[in-house]
Amino acid sequence: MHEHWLSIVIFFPLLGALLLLFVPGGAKETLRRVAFLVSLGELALCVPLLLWFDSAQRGIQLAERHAWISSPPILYQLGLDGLSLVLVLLTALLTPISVLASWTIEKRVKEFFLMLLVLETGMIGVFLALDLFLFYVFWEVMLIPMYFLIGIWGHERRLYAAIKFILYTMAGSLLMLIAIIWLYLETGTFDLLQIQLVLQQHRVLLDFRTELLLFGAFFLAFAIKVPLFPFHTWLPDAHVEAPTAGSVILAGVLLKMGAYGLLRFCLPLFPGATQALQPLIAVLALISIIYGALVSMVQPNVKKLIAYSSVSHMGFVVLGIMALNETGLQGAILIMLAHGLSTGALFLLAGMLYDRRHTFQISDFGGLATPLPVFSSFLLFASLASLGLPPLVNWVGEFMVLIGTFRSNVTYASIAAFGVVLAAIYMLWMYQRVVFGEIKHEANRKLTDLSRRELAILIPLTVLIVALGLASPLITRRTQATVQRILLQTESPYYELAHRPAPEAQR
Amino acid sequence: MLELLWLVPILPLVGAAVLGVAGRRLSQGAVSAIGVGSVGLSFLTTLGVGYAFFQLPAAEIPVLRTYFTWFEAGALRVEASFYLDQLSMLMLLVVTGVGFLIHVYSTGYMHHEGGYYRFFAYLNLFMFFMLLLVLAGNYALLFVGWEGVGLCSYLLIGFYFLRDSAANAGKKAFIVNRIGDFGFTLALLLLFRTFGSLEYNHVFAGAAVMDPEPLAWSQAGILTAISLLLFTGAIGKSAQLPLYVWLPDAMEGPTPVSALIHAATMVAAGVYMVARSHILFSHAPFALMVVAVIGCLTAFYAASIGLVQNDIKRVLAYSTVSQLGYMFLGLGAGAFATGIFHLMTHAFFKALLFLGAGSVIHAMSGQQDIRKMGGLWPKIRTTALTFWMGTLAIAGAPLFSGFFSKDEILWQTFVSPSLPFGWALWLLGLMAATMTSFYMFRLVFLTFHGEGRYTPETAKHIHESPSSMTAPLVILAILSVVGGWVGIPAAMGEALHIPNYLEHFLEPVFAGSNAILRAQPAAHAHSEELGLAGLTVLLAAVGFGIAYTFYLRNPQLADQLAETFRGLYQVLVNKYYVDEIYAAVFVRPLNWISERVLWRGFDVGVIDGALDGSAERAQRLGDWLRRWQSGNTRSYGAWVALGALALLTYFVFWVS
Amino acid sequence: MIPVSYYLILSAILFGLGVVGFLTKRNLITIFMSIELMLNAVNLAFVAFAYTWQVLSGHIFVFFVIVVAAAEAAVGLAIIIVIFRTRGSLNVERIDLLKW
Amino acid sequence: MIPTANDLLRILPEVVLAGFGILVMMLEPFLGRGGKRALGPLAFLGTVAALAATVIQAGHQGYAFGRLLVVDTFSVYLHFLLISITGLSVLASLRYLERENIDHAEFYALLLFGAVGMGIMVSANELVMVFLGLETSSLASYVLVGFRRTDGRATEGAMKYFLLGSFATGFLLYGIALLFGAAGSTVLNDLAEKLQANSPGFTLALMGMALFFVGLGFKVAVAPFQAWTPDVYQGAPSPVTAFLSTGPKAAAFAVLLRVFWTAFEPATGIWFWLLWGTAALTMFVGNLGALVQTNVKRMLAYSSIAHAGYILVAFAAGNELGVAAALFYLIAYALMKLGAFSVVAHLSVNEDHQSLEDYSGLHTRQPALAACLTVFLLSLIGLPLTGGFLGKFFVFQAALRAGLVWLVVLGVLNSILSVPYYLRVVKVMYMGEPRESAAPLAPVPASLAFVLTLTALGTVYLGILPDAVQQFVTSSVLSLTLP
Amino acid sequence: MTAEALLFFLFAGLAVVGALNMVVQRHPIHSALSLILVMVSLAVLYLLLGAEFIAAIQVIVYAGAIMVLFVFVIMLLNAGEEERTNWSRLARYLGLPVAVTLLLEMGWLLYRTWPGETFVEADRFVGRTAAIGHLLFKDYVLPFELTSVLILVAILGAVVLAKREL
Repeated sequence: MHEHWLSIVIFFPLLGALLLLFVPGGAKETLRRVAFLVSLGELALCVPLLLWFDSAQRGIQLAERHAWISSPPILYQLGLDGLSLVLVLLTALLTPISVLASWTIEKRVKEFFLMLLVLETGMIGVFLALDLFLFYVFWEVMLIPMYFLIGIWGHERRLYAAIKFILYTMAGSLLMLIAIIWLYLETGTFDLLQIQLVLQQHRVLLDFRTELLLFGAFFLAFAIKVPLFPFHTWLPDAHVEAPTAGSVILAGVLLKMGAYGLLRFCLPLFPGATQALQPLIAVLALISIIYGALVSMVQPNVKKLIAYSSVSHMGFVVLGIMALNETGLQGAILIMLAHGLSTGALFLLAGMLYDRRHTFQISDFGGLATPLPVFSSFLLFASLASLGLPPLVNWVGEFMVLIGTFRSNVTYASIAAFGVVLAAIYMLWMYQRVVFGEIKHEANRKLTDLSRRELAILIPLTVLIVALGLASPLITRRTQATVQRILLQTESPYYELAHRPAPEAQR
Repeated sequence: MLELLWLVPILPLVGAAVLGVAGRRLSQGAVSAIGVGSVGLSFLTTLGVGYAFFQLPAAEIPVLRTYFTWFEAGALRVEASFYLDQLSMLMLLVVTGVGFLIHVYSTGYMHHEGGYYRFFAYLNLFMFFMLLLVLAGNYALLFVGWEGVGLCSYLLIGFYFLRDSAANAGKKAFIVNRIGDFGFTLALLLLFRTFGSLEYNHVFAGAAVMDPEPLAWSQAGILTAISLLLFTGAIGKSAQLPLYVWLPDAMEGPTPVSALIHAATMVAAGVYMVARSHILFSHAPFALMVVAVIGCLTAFYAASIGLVQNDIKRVLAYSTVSQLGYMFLGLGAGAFATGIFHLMTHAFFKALLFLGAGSVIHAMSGQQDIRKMGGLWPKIRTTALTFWMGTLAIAGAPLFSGFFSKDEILWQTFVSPSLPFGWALWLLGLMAATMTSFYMFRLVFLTFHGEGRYTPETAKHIHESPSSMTAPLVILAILSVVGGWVGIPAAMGEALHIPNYLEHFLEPVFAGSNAILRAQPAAHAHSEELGLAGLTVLLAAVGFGIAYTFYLRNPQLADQLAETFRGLYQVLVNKYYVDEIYAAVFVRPLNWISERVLWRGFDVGVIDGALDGSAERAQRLGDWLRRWQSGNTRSYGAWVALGALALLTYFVFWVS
Repeated sequence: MIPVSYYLILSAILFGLGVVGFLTKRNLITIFMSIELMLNAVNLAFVAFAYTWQVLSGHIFVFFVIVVAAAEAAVGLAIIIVIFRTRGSLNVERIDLLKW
Repeated sequence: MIPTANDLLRILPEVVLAGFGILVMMLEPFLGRGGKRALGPLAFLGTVAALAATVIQAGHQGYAFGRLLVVDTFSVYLHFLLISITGLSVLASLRYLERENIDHAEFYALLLFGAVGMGIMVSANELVMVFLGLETSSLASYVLVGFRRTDGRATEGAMKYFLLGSFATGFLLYGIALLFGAAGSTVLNDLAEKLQANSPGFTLALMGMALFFVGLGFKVAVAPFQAWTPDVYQGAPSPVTAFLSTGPKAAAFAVLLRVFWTAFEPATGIWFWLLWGTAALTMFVGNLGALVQTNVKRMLAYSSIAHAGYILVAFAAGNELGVAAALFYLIAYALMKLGAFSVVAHLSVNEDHQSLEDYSGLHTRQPALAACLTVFLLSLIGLPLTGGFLGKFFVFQAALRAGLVWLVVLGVLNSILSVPYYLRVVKVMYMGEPRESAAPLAPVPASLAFVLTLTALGTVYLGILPDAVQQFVTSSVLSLTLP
Repeated sequence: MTAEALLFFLFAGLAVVGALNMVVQRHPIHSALSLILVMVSLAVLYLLLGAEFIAAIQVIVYAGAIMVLFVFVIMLLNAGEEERTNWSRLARYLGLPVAVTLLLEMGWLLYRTWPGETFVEADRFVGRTAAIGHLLFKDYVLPFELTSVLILVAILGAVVLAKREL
């Protein structure tokens, strides 16, 4: 079991999806329950990961390695480290929540949950794959369920958004594919660990131009996913048009893949290029932070506002990564988690509003505090988390990022800190327009407050946001070794490590 | 008892949690019991802790309690730790004490309001954060409290969320505070970079061994930077120039909130924080000077606006801003203990004044305009009487608490060895004091004296408030009178053999700074100090006199004056048009740029435009291309022939 | 004595005229005849080359080409007939239902 | 020189196919209406038998009939591919012909004869053999395209295909003649031997190659010789389109591969840029053309041009990897295109109902069909876990190995360009509502279901477990060297 | 100038004239006749090149059978004068130049690459029918058989397409 556990974790949702195939399409309630149970089961499957994970170990754990395609040599190789652990857990957590949030979906229920579960397999696969080719496969496979989720169950402009999403992502990922192949041609393997080893031990020398190009290709794919200014315009559309579950997954997990990719590939594989381009990328991150916040401020649409706020927050993540020190990276990871939770919560809340009013326009709301006090409280909480109120986990992450960045560049950190001010403006302004004031539309007067199901969706997120804010070492201690490893690989371009024993990768 | 220190903030948090989750289903009585009880218990615990604290030998102070590691990453490690010394002890007492009284008062004041449980939940939450702010053992935790109180302030200002003005005010408060916190955050970053830690003991120890920086701006160093940034935070939180704009608007909140948060405790957090970081400031004389100048200007500026306001709470709000300015003036003069002293007395009398105002509003069925009041004195005696006490205290009537503290501040400013233009600041402060006296008595006269200008409808309902409200008034009135006696300045006290208890008590806290700032105390005669004090009193009396003349003896005179200096009057009434200027300079351009330039211009126009454009171009190219696909076989044949020709040419001519 | 290249040039000319015919004629049958002309040109080339190399296989190829030409003629003319039946025209330019 | 047994074994598949073709043709007059129905299955049986014959053939590799033919792994691989294509096309046509009222045995016979021609093409070691094979399959194709002879579109397709095809064949033949003139022989071995870069006939040979490429480029629809493709594919009966877009194309590519890899090897450096340019041009023409189509069948036709471009990229790489990639791509391409056109065949009655709106809401009308078509389309896009993806992956790998970074970038750009039009079909199928006036769909006949299942599963299989095919492909490439 | 040269130039000229005429003529029947002229001229040239057998079947099969088929179809369809539409702009403006360029280029290339070393002499190389027969049925038996399939296809195709009722 132990050695196949990661495979089980990856493919369990897929099995669940197959199971769904055998449930008649009319039995909607059964379908929902089965999907929920499967996703919960997946969460349960992830618990042992937490238990077995050895925080002290720097390398890959629970590794799994089989030959897959013999020519070119492609492996089915999985492995877990702190970074993937955190993101897998986040995925496994957000999926049942998304399932619950999709209870109100009446249209083509079966296919919906099918897509959701397939998507989960793809996402977890991305985080666990340690072979570049395998990674790419999971990375692309995810697109299709997401395309359908947006395209079938989305809102008015769903088709445009879906195709835009696909085009952007594919544009990036195909370039990444070129880079992956190129890297293979240079090193003779797709095995990430092997590539690292080969590069670090100087068995293969990339000239600087090659390194830059490869880095650029990888980076572009990830920057689009993150998304980093100016590659972000797919995000507002995709977020707004996606159904609630889609938005949650999109914001909660898919965006993280970009950052994950940066940490997993860009930094360790191309330290020279990373260091050379660090200022540029940091500036892009800064622009994202400020730009996202400013644009978010003037959005008339709740979801679009949240979407642009994601741009801003993910800018922090990239900034933290580009600090290239432990504090920054840890902060980035923490923000990823925090953003997944808080923005997830915000999208869920927006979805609940939509369920009631069938609109996302802020001007259609106002005065919701009267009919929906509980909802308003949760919305407040989520907004506060999102705007980075200490001691919630978002703030902790942002603070770490700022500290980390400050060490390398005072100006960057100062500008980024200003983004926090803007966050307060757009979040609170939105909150005020939605919740405060007199009721302006009669339709809002008779709304019912949150149901038990909706509470069950929101409470875990809320609790986690607080709990992780107070006890972030629960996370950071698990990611510490990984972060240190990444930094070691990044900070010492290819020569220092040559004299060390091989990383524990092979174990 | 010291082991129970953690209970002090936690109790209100528990109260808040219970009320927040279950409050809707609880009876009003139960809500009151939990809301007030938790703070009461917290107050009692504070007393117990205080008792134990006083027993401690000097060497064991400050008490440092570390509970767990809050977060860590790389070199950064922040503990959840509490730091208890004389300063925080004093603050604890003030906060829990005044807080408790206001809670009690609120049970009466909010009795008829909707959202009763919500109010107490917020209030309890506020207490938690405020206590956290006071007790925090490092800057990060302080920042939690700092932001937390801001949040509660936001919530409570916007308590009447149906009113757009309230919601706007809450938002404004939070955002303006955030601007200050921007500075604070940068200060935290700098602190960590400089000292490698955010824990007080590390930072203070580290700063103490550094060389004081020179006064000149050009030679200022890292400590000045940190201090100024910290002070930026304080400017936001304590409503100093230029970020004071939120506080007057904050009066949209329920009156007890104004008393607790926007007068007694939260707004003083900036003062507390600067005092807490005194060692940094004392090493950065330039920063100290800035503190003093800003404080002094604010004191004067806010007082001048207060002169003409007609809303009872707004007058008090501007007064608060002004008084906070005094506190900063004191701190800036290097007299940290004095600043704190004024903080304490201000907490008493300003809480009293606000609660009194609340009582008046309560009696007047919600009316807040003093032009529509008058002659209330006989109808609500307790309120009036206690309000008088407060007014006397703030105006600086001798022997009242404000007299000692304000006077001490002015004196310290005058003699401060670290301030280059002490006398100028003193002069401004003095003028502000005069204005204070004027607007306070104007307020009193217009409210309680003269003839009633209210409608008969209102008149029917005028009644004295319930005892739950008057009792705190009385207690606070007593404190406003006697509260100053713990810090009687040496010049006055020595003769009577009354020591300055407070200064003694706080002595160990500020010892490090005093050693720097007052290494050579300037020789000033007590008589000089007494003389200046006399001058202050005199001017206060003048203020009283003018107010009496204008508003009791000769009411039309005020209007004539306003007519005469119409321009000035308009400027004052409109608060120097600062809100409008901010809107025109920052808010609207930012909005415009964000919407027109960034979003619709760049995002939709340029980026999406470019991509949609290229999609469209591809489409058009495809359309163009398929027109070649004309369906005419001859054309196809021509293509083939053309291709063959090209190929042949390529193969044979270009290659060989 | 005629050099072989003359034959080749002749074949090129004929081939080229075939192409010209293909591109300038509109009648399906004449276009098809142009193709036949091209094939004839090829045959001439084959025979000429066979002469140069003095191998007989060139002749065999010509034989095959003629067979193919015959087969093509059968199919091609059948197609032309069908076209004429369905469209009632032999003008190649009129037959453009399928386009874009 | 009497043919030996080995010679016969080496053309066994062709013999079997021709035999069955004649059988089908001869039996028809003797059979009644019901009996005629058995002819299709009989033809399918023929292809199965031919596959078996290919297995036998595979065991007897070597030259046949002098050096006119060569049976090597390469040709065996392509025999498998082509005969399978033919078989699947037969199956896909069974009900189609009945429905369209053209169920004549000649159809199957022509398919089988066409397969004979293609089989000869892929194992030909001599240019006239190539020509004859090509002509056999082409003539069969011309007729098949026009098989719905009362439909103006079909006959027009046939006419265009015939005229342009013959025109291009003229060029091909002239090319062969010139090559013959340059080397005195048309056997590939001789050509390779004689056509050294400095040999006297080299310029002549270059001319020959150019014209030869025109002819074959026409067959594989390389720009600028692609113009016929959309029209012909659209006009042809859909099962024929399925056959046409896969079989002859694969065969022609095989010839190109073999000839360029062996006989024209000395000119590698010269045709590199040519391939580079045509590859890029072909991809763009195909994709841009497809981008604006609203007729699914025509869109698929344009898309097959684009795919020819991708294969040319592999070609341009000019290394073993490239040839392997091209071969792999061919099989993946054949599966997805066969599948896609089969779906089109089922949905279009009287070759109408091919516009996007007719596919609207297909998932509610025939979910399995929609799912299959989705698999094919995703594979055509080149998303992972499909054969199309691995095909592209191998192609790009080969091209990158050859250092053709820019060509690969263009390829990637084209892949992105292709996403919208494939997804448009997926979109209408899954996100659109069925047209109100839509006639009820006939149930999917078992034969077609078999075809679709096989192609869909094959597509996925190639995407997940390509090893077996890869090995086959690799040894095919290795076998391509002349002794 | 020898007789052979004279013959060559005469029939080469006739072939070119025939070909040109085929292109120029409007009525298909005229074109067909011109084509026959080309074919017959070519047959003479084949003879000059020593290809007896080819010359024979050129006349019998090509000119005799295939062209008759053409003429037959022309008659059948009653094809009249060609309609000179010019809808294909590509063919109209580029067609002739491209084709002529192609012609000139090929001719020039052939001339350049084949400097007349080999001269055609009578009887130096003669493709006797017997030799060809041997070759055809031995070495080239496979293509020969394949042509049978080809012809089968052609027959089938012609029948399928052109028969009125099937």
